[in-house]
Amino acid sequence: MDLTFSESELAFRDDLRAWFRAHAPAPEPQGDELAHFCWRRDYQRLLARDGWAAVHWPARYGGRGATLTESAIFFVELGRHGAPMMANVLGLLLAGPTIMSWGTDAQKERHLGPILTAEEIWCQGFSEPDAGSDLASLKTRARRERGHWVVTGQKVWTSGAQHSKWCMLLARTDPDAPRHKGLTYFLMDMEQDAVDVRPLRQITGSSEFNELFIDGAVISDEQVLGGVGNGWGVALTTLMNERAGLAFFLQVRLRQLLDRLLREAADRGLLADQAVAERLGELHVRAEVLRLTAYRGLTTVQKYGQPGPEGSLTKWMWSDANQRLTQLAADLLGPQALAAGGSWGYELLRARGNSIEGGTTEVLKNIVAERVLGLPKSR
Amino acid sequence: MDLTFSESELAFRDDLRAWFRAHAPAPEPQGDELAHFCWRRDYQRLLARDGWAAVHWPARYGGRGATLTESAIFFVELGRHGAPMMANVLGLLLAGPTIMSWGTDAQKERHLGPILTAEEIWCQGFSEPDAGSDLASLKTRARRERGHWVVTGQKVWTSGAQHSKWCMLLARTDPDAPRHKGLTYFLMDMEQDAVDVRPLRQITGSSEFNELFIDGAVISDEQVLGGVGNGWGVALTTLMNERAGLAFFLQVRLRQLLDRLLREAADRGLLADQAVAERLGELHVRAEVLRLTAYRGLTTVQKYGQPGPEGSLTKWMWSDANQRLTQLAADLLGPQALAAGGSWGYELLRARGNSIEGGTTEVLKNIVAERVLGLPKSR
Amino acid sequence: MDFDLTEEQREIKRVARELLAARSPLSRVREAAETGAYDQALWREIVGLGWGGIAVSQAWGGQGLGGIELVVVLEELGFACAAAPLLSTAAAAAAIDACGSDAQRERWLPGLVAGDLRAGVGPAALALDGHGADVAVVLDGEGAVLVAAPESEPLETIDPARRFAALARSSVAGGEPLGAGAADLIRMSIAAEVVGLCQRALEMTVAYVGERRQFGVPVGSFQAVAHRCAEMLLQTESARSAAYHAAWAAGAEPTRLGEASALAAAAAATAAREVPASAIQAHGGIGFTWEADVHWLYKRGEVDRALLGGAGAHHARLARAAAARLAGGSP
Amino acid sequence: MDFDLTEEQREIKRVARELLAARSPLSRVREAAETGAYDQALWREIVGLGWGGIAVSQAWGGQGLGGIELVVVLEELGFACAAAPLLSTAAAAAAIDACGSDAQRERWLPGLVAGDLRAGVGPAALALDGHGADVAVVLDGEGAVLVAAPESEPLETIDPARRFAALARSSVAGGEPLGAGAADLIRMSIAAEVVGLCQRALEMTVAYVGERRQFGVPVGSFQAVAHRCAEMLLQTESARSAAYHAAWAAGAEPTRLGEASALAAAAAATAAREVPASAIQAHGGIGFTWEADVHWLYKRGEVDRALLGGAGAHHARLARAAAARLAGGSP
Repeated sequence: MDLTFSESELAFRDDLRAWFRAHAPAPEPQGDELAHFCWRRDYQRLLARDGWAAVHWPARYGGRGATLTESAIFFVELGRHGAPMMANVLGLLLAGPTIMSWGTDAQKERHLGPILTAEEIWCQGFSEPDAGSDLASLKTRARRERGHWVVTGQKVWTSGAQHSKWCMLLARTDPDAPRHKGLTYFLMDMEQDAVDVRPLRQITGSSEFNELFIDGAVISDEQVLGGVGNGWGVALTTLMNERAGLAFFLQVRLRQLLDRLLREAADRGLLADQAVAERLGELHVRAEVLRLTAYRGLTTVQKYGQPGPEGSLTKWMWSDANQRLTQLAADLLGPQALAAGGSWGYELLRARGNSIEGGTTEVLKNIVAERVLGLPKSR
Repeated sequence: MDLTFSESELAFRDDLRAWFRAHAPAPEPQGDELAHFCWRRDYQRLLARDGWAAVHWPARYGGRGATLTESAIFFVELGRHGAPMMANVLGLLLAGPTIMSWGTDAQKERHLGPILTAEEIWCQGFSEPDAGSDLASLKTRARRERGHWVVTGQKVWTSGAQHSKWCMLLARTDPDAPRHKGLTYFLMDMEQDAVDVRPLRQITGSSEFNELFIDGAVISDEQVLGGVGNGWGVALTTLMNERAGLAFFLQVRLRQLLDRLLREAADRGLLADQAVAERLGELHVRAEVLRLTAYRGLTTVQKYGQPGPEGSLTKWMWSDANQRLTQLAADLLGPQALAAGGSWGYELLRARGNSIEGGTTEVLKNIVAERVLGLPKSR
Repeated sequence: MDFDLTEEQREIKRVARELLAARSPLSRVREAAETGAYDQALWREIVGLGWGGIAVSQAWGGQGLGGIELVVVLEELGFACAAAPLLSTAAAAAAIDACGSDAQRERWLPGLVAGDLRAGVGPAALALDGHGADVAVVLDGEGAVLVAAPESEPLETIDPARRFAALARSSVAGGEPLGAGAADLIRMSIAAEVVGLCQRALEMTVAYVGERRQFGVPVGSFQAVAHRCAEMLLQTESARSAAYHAAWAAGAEPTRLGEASALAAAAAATAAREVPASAIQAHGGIGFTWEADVHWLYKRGEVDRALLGGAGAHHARLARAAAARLAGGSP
Repeated sequence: MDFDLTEEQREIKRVARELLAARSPLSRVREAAETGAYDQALWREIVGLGWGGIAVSQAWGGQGLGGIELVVVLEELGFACAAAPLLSTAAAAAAIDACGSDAQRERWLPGLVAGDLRAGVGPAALALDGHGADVAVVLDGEGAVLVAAPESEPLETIDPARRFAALARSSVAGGEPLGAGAADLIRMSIAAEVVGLCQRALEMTVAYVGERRQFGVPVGSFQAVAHRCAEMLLQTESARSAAYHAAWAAGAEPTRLGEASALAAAAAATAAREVPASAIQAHGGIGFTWEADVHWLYKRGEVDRALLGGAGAHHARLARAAAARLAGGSP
């Protein structure tokens, strides 16, 4: 057991830190959604210019062939330096690697560059209104018409769709095949009238997510990824793709938020109150345990090629901790933490989504019970 | 809304208080089970002598025809004066009223008096090892042989069986009838070799409960209650019978335990610690809310003849609060609360059973969801 | 012993439920939030019904009813999550009537009841309807202070369906103390609104999970969801028991109101956060959308919790009071 | 970065698991509890394997291994819930080796490692194996004190499979301070035992609910039960992450051991109560019986929680340390 970084990992981190110090991000724009997107996109371009946008990609595609630990270091440092998550995060983490796995040379050639530079933003069209956690039941249809595919259906929870040029679209090409079969994975061009993006306003008032109404969108054969009827397998690649890095980003953000709360509480002299100190400390333990458990998970994947039990727990730990943290801030800081437009008020509301997005806590517990503990499928 | 007692309720309470003051219970015997039983039995006899053992029974059977509120007052005062729960509590609360509802004159004549005076203790033979919460699936068989019923089977969680003369026994008389049919309710004499009582030792080290192995016990026709094949209906009377009074006893015991903890914490100066004060106050709120909700439930039953939503919640609230209280005592009082043979240590362990006995918290939540909220039967 | 509403109180509740259901569906709440203004038509109607003065003596233009009727109406306000300044008006009026001087009553009550004057209530840093108020009843520790025409800065909170202000310290320092009973009545009133909020969250959730299907069955048939709903009921009924108890004490046992109100505040502060949060969770992704309207309950719940001063302080106060009583030898 | 045991450490764990499974099934624990005495045959075997001195330098007769090996063995002790004075011996020896003077090492370590001397550890009021101990390492606030032949009263606790004592204040007052690192190592050792207890509670529960049927299906297929098991895993893995981290810090970053050990103690104190309590609940009525043996885990968990000093003090200490670090400007 060695919880220090290796020489090469330290060198990686030092280079990265030097880069971040030299390229301090502009302050985060408040309120204006487009300005916020541009802030993220511009920063990604800067990262990409110097080879930092996709450290886990192979060097031949513009990455650095980083190890999992280095990838984790990247996200930790990104968070720690207050830099924005890359605008094209879905392209970098999901679309790119899926195309690398399944794409033709032409597809790789066409798509990977613009993903890296944020020239072309990607979104993910999997979820549908009636198929929440149950992907095999999705209904969006792609029909063959005059040498093209013509798609009709509805997608939901499509984050970033309003900025996207491309969509990883999962659609049913053979309605007679069993549920998991008959699906095809398309790279759909969003710039056509048949694709209608409607922002889905969240309880925070902003619209990270969208609904996608697709009414006769046209897709060429060149935009089929991994072969017709093979969509389930390709989608699994997307779903299984390395999001551990993201977990490190979230964990660092949690730590930063907690540190902010600790500072503000200390400034007000609240830590003299034993009840306050205990509640803050309880959160400190959650944040530290999350960090340690995330690193344990990383080791397991690196050594054994697949996640251990701890890998299933970090998303759940994080959402729980983040919700408690923002509520504790409301309790300790009072009106300031409930002000509209203030960051604590935003975080308080935004955190309600943490236990829903990316797998509800209930679904995560099912998965832990069934796949990690081997309990009978729950009823 | 009037949360004060009426004149007649106050008069009832004052009489009762005067009686308790005049008959202060002996100190609770520690350790020795039989001594503890005798303590409870002797006190019941004293109560019975002066007409206080079964205030809710009609006067003609030795009770006082008390209202539900008066009955609640009885249990509150019983607890408040440190008096023991009556040794024959199952006879008084369950067997007696069921016999009054379904019994022949001869059965009433035979059984009610000895119940009241604790001459004959009763136990309840419903639960079986393979039919936890699922009574309709019970397997104990009663066969007709030479003009008698002959019973074979196994019962479990039979509290007080070692002291009991009689058992409210639910057994299957017609194996071919559907699940709820074909059951018969017997008054089984425990004093026969065919009935083997084996104490079931609990995690506290004591044995409140027993297993009952019945191998050819003989029951006469006079000991069938409510008719052959009608056992389900008779058992419902037992199950539905007024246990609200018991809830008040438990609630008062919780209050007393909390008051003891408050006193001990205050004596040690612990209330100056805000974290301690908050945790104790949180329990105070639970205890008070339980008390108020129990009274709300009483009003509902009195006015509308059936319990409202609050009625389903009090057992759950109580077990939760009692478990937290005993754990808080362990945290605040340290080794003293963990000593073997000490009352805090005993309460800590005993409390683990609270969320299991008399309906697990999981089953109670199911009941609330299905019967109170009308949600679909859970899967 | 009768822990139940009278027929007249039930009727008040029924009328309030129906009126608010008709005039203030959640779509109206959303509209008010989006425009940042109260629903004035609704407010005129509420004033016309005399709800603002429901617990105010008839001598001062009120309806001369008691704490229970006040709680019942505010519970329905919470159930509707209505965008109207009723909580502030009714709570301030009740507090001034119960704890003010005759001069204060005469000065403020007729105008408040008639809807001609506006009242703010709450801690100085988060005064509900405090901006531009003619009078504010300011919670300050365990007491309350009456402040005429307080100086204030408007404060937008995460609950845009209501108006808040931060009152100037100098104004509050110049206020007239009303005594602890006033603070108790105000906390009891906020707790009553919370009971209604939670009831609404529960009913919306039960309806949704009974209907919404996933994996071929209603999501309410999943035990995790069903048990969550059961816990929501437990929290809601706990807050209700405590709020009704405080309402009864306000009229029948004023010496017990202090603790009763702290109890109601503690139970409400807990439920105000947990029940609406559970409602969002049980609704899944839909619950996180603006259009689903569940979030109004969460937002109001969090702000009501802050108005109540959180749960911890009440817990500690209650524990210390109970320990002191025990040390004094009373049972 | 490698957050995993080495092959050698896995081997130690495997050997410990197998030996204890064979020699100390729960039926033996029950027997020890019922007779009120440790399993002497088991203890001789453990001494023979050198586990008491696993983290003690070879110079003093130990195995010269580190904190991780110590944690691994104590985790298995907890998994078996074994009735043997290993936790006290191994933790005291590790603490004396790391924080004692050469004179202290020479005086105590060879005898402890050889099983000729007996050690007590814990707070003075609840010293594990403190009665008749030759030496005790007493937790006192954030520090620890070495006491030779402490005066003591035996103390029977709810965990009759272990022996405890209350040490005389006068004895402890005359002890020799060992420094904070000693207390940290002892808390880390207790936390390691807790990880094993929790792992056992989880495995017993998963096995039981997968097999036990009600209403025609395994009870583990009820979501409430399945989710409870998932929560047990989360608590167990949380305690494990923190305990392993402390073990690593003990060897590699001693300056971080103080906080790492407080973190391990806090996570373990939480899990020690919740995981075994959940195990009893998931077993239903059976879990409440003496014969089912789940309760040994709960009893040891509650007492270990007390040995650790509860969770709250560690939480507060960690929060204040973090705030101080932030005020100092370090990231």
